[in-house]
Amino acid sequence: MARSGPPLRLFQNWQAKLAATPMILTALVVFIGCSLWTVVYSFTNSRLLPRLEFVGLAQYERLWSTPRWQVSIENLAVYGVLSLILTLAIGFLLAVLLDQKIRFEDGFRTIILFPYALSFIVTGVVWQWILNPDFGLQHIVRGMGFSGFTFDPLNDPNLVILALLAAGIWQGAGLTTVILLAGLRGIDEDVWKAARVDGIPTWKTYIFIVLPMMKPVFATCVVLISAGIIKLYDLVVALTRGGPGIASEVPAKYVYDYMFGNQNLGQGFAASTMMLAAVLAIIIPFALFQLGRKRRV
Amino acid sequence: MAQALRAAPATELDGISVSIRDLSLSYGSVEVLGDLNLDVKDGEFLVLLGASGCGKSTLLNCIAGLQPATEGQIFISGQNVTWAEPSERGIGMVFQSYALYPQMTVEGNLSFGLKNARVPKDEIRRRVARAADTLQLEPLLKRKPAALSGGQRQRVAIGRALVRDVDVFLFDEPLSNLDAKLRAELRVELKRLHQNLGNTMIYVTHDQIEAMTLADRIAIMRGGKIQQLASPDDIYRRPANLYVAGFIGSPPMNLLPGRLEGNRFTGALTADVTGYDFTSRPRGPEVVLGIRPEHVRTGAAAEALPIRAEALVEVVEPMGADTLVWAQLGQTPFRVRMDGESRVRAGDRLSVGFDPASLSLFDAASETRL
Amino acid sequence: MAQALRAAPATELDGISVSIRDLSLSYGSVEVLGDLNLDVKDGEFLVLLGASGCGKSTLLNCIAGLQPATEGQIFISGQNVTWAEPSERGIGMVFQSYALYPQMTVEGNLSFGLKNARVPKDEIRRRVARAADTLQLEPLLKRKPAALSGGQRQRVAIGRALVRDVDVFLFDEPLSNLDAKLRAELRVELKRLHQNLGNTMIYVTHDQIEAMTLADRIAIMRGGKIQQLASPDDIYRRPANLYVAGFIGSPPMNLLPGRLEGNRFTGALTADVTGYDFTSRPRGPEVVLGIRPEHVRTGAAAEALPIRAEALVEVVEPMGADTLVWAQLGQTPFRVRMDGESRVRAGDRLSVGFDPASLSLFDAASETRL
Amino acid sequence: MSDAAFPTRAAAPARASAPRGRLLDGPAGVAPTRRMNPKRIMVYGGLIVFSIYYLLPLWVMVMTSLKGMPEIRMGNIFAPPMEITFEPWVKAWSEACTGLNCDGLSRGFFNSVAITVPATILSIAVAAVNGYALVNWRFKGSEVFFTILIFGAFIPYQVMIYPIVIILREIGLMGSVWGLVLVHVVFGMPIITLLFRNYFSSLPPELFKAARVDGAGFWGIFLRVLVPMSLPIFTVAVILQVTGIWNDFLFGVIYTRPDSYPMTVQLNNIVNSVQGVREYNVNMAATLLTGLVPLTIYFLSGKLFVRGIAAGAVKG
Amino acid sequence: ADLEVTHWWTSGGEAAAVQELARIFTEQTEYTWVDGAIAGSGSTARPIMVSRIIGGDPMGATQFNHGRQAQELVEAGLMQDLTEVAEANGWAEFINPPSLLEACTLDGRIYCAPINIHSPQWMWTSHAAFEAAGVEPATNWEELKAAAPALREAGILPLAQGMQGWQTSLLLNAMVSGIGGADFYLQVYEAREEEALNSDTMRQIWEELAVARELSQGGNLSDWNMATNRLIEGTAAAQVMGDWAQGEFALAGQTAGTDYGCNIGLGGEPYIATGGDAIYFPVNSDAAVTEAQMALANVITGPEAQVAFNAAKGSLPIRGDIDLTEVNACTQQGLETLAAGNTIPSIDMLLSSDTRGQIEDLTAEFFGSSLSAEDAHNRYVQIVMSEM
Ligand SMILES: Nc1ncnc2c1ncn2[C@@H]1O[C@H](COP(=O)(O)OP(=O)(O)OP(=O)(O)O)[C@@H](O)[C@H]1O
Ligand SMILES: Nc1ncnc2c1ncn2[C@@H]1O[C@H](COP(=O)(O)OP(=O)(O)OP(=O)(O)O)[C@@H](O)[C@H]1O
Ligand SMILES: [Mg+2]
Ligand SMILES: [Mg+2]
Repeated sequence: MARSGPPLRLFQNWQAKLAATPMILTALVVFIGCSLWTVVYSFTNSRLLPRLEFVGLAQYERLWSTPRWQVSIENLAVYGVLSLILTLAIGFLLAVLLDQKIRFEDGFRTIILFPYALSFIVTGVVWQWILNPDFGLQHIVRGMGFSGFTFDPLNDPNLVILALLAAGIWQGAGLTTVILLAGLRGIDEDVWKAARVDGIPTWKTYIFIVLPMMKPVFATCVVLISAGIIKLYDLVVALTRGGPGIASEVPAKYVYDYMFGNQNLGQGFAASTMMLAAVLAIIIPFALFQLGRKRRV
Repeated sequence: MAQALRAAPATELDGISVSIRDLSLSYGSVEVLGDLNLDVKDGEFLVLLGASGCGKSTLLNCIAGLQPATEGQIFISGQNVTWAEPSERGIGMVFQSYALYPQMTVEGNLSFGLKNARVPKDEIRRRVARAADTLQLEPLLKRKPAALSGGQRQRVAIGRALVRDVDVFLFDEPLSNLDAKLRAELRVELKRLHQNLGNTMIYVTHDQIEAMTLADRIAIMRGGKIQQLASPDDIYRRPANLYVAGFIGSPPMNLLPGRLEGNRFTGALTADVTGYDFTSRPRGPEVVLGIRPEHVRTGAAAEALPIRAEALVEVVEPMGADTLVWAQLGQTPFRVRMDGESRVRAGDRLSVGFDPASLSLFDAASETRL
Repeated sequence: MAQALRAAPATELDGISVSIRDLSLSYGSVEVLGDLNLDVKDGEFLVLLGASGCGKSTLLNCIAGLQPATEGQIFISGQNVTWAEPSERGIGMVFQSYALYPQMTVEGNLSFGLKNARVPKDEIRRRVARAADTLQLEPLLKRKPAALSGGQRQRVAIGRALVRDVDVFLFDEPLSNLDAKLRAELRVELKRLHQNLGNTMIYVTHDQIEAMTLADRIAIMRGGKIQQLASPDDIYRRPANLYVAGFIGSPPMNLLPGRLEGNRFTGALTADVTGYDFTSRPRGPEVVLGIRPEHVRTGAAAEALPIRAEALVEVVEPMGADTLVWAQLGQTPFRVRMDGESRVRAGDRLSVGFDPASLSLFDAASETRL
Repeated sequence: MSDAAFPTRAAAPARASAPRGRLLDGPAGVAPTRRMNPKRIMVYGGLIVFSIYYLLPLWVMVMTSLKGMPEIRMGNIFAPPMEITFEPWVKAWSEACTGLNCDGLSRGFFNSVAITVPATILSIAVAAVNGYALVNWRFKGSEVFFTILIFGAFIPYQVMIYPIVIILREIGLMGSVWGLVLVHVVFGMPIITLLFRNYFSSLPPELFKAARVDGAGFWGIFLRVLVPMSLPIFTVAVILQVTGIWNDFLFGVIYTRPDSYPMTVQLNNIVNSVQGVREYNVNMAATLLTGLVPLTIYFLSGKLFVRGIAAGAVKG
Repeated sequence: ADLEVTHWWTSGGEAAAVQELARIFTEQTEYTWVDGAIAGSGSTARPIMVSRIIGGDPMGATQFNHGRQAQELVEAGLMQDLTEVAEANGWAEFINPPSLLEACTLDGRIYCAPINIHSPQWMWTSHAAFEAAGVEPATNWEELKAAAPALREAGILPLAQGMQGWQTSLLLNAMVSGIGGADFYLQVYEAREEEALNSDTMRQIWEELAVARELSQGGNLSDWNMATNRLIEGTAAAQVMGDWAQGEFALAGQTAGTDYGCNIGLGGEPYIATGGDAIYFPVNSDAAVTEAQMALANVITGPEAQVAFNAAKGSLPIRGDIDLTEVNACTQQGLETLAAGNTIPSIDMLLSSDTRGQIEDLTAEFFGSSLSAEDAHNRYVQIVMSEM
């Protein structure tokens, strides 16, 4: 029955390799291949159609001298930081509230999670409607007698980020809550008991003991949230279309508009390459952190 | 919670560190603890022993105030603490899973509770130093729990209770996550600690060796009730009922059902139990005779004893220091613990014998000791 | 590798069930098993014993074919199976975590392997019935694993190996998830099973009691190497080196460093070791003297023995059948196991003594037995 | 944590008989807790405030979709309709126009179903097998591919739209539903593979070993041992993929043709085909209709989802 | 065969126009019109169209603004050559102005069928709004500026302008031709003379744009037809928008001249850009589809479709030879301008999408912020100069 000698290396595990070909192809062809393709063409002057006429760094020079790109980057940074912090903070707060052995936990959780089921298009439409100055919040508050009340973030370049945040958090904080809740539930009951015996108030226990224990769970959330932030596009299109003016432009929209709307693929590719670089700048330290953590354990 | 109501009459609680009165606890309709009464003396090492799920942790949590009792009262150091917060009860607690705060150093773990109680810095330093000294934790003070071994973590957990200068220590299976060797070592350390500190300690375990070696008294629990509360020796030699007899000892006591007429026992063997120290007479003739495997003598030594029989050896388990023999006495399985030097083989016939003074008799109906 | 290497000369493997030749295994640069050789005889019960992480499971997985070896060869029943699939090796395996298929009934669990091998339905039914009968699983056949107790699950796991009619059974700590009582019971059952079936069994554990009671031979492992391969009795009485001496026995052997000049040992005590059965003479004068706690006699019994000393009792652990005494011999800790009847207290001075025949001597430099 | 807020039994009053001369004065039994102490009020208060934030848009959507245009123009978006009309729903479902097609969302609905079902099944099947191979059948480089895959989860889609057009063209799937399915399989792969990998690696490896000893092969182990015990994670994967694919707009609009546009594209068309006044009520009805499928799934399987998340996501 | 036609004509008037076209196509040929409307605007729809063409899954026909938008697709050989149809039907004879056909021509071959002329340089006024403020309807930019205080007083938005880039840049370009004149327009966008770009005229145009920003303050509008709707409602006074706005007025039942007014070139120089929409026919492997494509090309340029389509949409026909006596006053005005030869090439023909997009971004930013006219002007010059 025994086989004659060790099997060829290549055929060891051949079924697994075969079964993993979709993944290998996706990784190599789509993720690496397409990214490289994009990077290469970002050095060309491709317009409507890709063509290999290299122009060096010209696209990048132009990119960084374009005010709209700068605004986009700024917006993404502001939105990203705020949304990350707020989503985590609200998610954690909600998770803590839900963890208080409350009644109707399922109900509250469903309420918090349901917007996640909706597309950004839907989210954008709804919030546009709620924030519409003529019908929405402003109108209502004015109707209540505060006729001077002004809250029109969709038309105020300084506040438009708030509108994006309100909608973005509305849509996304539910998932964070659920993940953090699962994380909270995973914490050893005994730690809570120990803290009570030590006479540590609940809030302190959460902040000084539980929060640090949930680092890995937070890491998962940060990954998910930041992946969403970098891709932020649909919501902007649906809610503000980048307006008023260019006040709520984001990089992904810049890429899209230039690649297709303005028929300047080279510019779009340069912008997307910059996004790629940003992603790498975030992921690589994170991956190293993860690696380091594994090694230490 | 009027202050006046809290202190119990001094005389009744004199020398009693923890007193539990009529404690009941139910989860919904499931009663986990039922009308439980227990007094733990000052400086006593009390072990709560019982099978998994019998309510040991629940009882400990009630004492700690982590679990509100459904009914009854709890007194600690003469104070009625039934409604008090855990941190106000003068107790320290050590958990099976250590429950250290993972992101704080050992020092942080030890001092966090004190900082929180606004103990002055100097005092904190003093107490941490003392605990670290007692438990030999000095070199570890700056480390985080992740960088400690299991035994070290457990010592830190004990230290956390220690710094709080409490009267009563509660342990919930503090050693069961450790490997056998470490467990044996820490057991001795704990015993030494108790000898040095002299605090009251209540210790939950389901390991009989731990219970036997550590306890001043053992409370054997079953289904939320205390079956027997006595010194290890008493529990071992004079189990109060069949449950305790079967629970304590490894391998457990041989239990032979039979009939008792006068002083004559008939069952898998026939025995004259004259010399047995009856505490009560059986109600019916049905009794159970119990004899520990280690009290059975074999071979030549058996010949001299008043009760004798012959058993068929089935399996022999040499365990180094001694040898366990699994035999059949008639149809009844019968275990004998022999010297490690003895050479018995499966299939041998073994003559066994024992002394009436070393056996136990139980009423078959009520299952209690006669 | 050349064909010629495959079949080992028939004579060489006569009566050998599992043979491991020069087996090495590394994870990256970490060598977990190093150049290991081991022959397991037909029908033998071999126990692999060692501390956590010493490579026991890894070795077992190599034998089972679950872990490809970096180098070396494995023969089972005379066949070179180094590169064979696990299911083709004629082995059955039982895991610590039971590893039952949770969504299948007990019957499904038992028959899964046979179905995979396309055994005819009738035959499957027959074999399942036989295994169920051997292990008393009939009433459970329709249940799912979740509805079984720990012991029952373990029996199903054994049954799964049983139905496959294999030559070699591999067990990876099959009892360590069970509580002490159940463990003791199943241990005996396993021993009985081996007596009835007569298969070769290789059993991994880190529990010495299991090893001592079950094994025909024990292989003590450390850091991927076998330290000693011998019968339980030999290992207990004549440990091959300091590691084995310290590892086996609970509490372990007392080890007293000192100097040996001629037959005179000087250290925490002075002893004349005439009568000790040297296998080799020490290279230097530095030696370690080992004596098991249970071989130490106390009080009157000590007086008659050639080696005597006086120890200071520190902690006494009554354990029912016997009592452990933690004492100091000069500055060296010294453990004594006494009869359960003995009444010693902390602080007592205890006179101890032992026979040169029951002690072990080790070379301090090479750590091997003299 | 918190003490039980709702004691199962009220604190018993001092019992009439004093058995065994026990002390009966002083606190006994459960400490009396008011049903609503300040802490509880804060907890529920906080939850209710957040619930309002979360529910308000839904409320507005539903209410607006039930109003006529005149009432909308006059009124308060938060007020319930004075006169309920289902006209907007009918219009959104079957009458709203985009260009010449005046069949509302109805066509998009069936297209969405036709896209979502195969894409969900296929993407989960592929990702589950990936996770399985990654955990149980590691081969040289498998972790590298996985890392690339995870990295791919971060790449903005825009970066890949163009090259994927070319890939789809080369394999002849551009414009077909299968091309879109392929795109969904590819872009769903990172997260779903991650989920399955985490889940499978949390299962005891002995199970896998036992199955190998039992002679089950690559697929046998997967299909007969692992899949049957992976319900929670399959639920999560199904929910995530159904919502993700159902809600997708970008791929739907680029990689299909108008006769197979999914519902979101139709929704976008309806919302953006402004004809005179924006018909907010129709927009809201259309929005609700589009979200109905994923919403229903969430409402029905919320518990399983949460359990699955705990099983697959928390161990990062 | 089915012929799938993609376009972004989804507003009320536009949809009505497509309706007409589809009807005529179905009536006159044996082919079926499959509508592939993509809502949003050109910027939403074009990427979809382009990717489908590049992706080898082309539609039967597709709308583009004619000019340079599809040039590369044509160069890449992805568009059907219509020269034969054009010659057989004598397109060169009736298409007016001829620049329309030129924009469809590459190396002497014709690749698209123009369908309408779009003139973006119109200022629309709401008579009701002016009436409410008690002032005469403005007929040019200066009058509007003058009336603004009174309009504001009456709670009326002087200028209803959607904030999207293409709408604000449309306003800018209308000023370039309306205030600067046709020659100036050509100097700026065709010759891209630095002198013209830096001239005082240009500077002034940017100042005027800043004024427009003032006048549109408080509108908070984004879609153009929402803005038009304000005019129809009478809550806004004026809007600078292309002739397609007329479609909305028509749909609301309003009459040119009485309910609303129209002023080419913001009431200044009456030049209209002759850009517009054209239908392109992507190369296709199915012979039946190719036939259908040719048939559609023929229908589109035919008189019947021209009349019906342009009347509904409010745009101008591409034929000089059809009688449009029925058309309303505003269209009439456009036709006259056209007949007088007062035409200029549309911005789509003169600038690449890239440059145009940058200008749109600039004006969007300008309207959405307090960017000074001077800074904006400087950036504008750079953008135009960088056109390749
Ligand atoms: N929150 C709860 N709700 C309902 N029943 C509970 C709860 N907590 C514990 N129980 C039940 O109470 C009984 C006692 O539990 P407890 O934890 O005190 O057992 P234990 O003796 O500590 O067991 P172990 O040795 O396994 O720790 C068990 O039967 C358990 O099922
Ligand atoms: N996949 C792996 N990669 C690297 N090292 C490993 C891996 N698996 C096991 N090891 C190492 O190999 C050594 C032997 O592991 P093994 O599981 O055989 O130990 P063991 O003797 O069975 O221990 P235990 O009693 O805890 O089960 C350990 O030091 C372990 O850290
Ligand atoms: Mg417990
Ligand atoms: Mg192991």
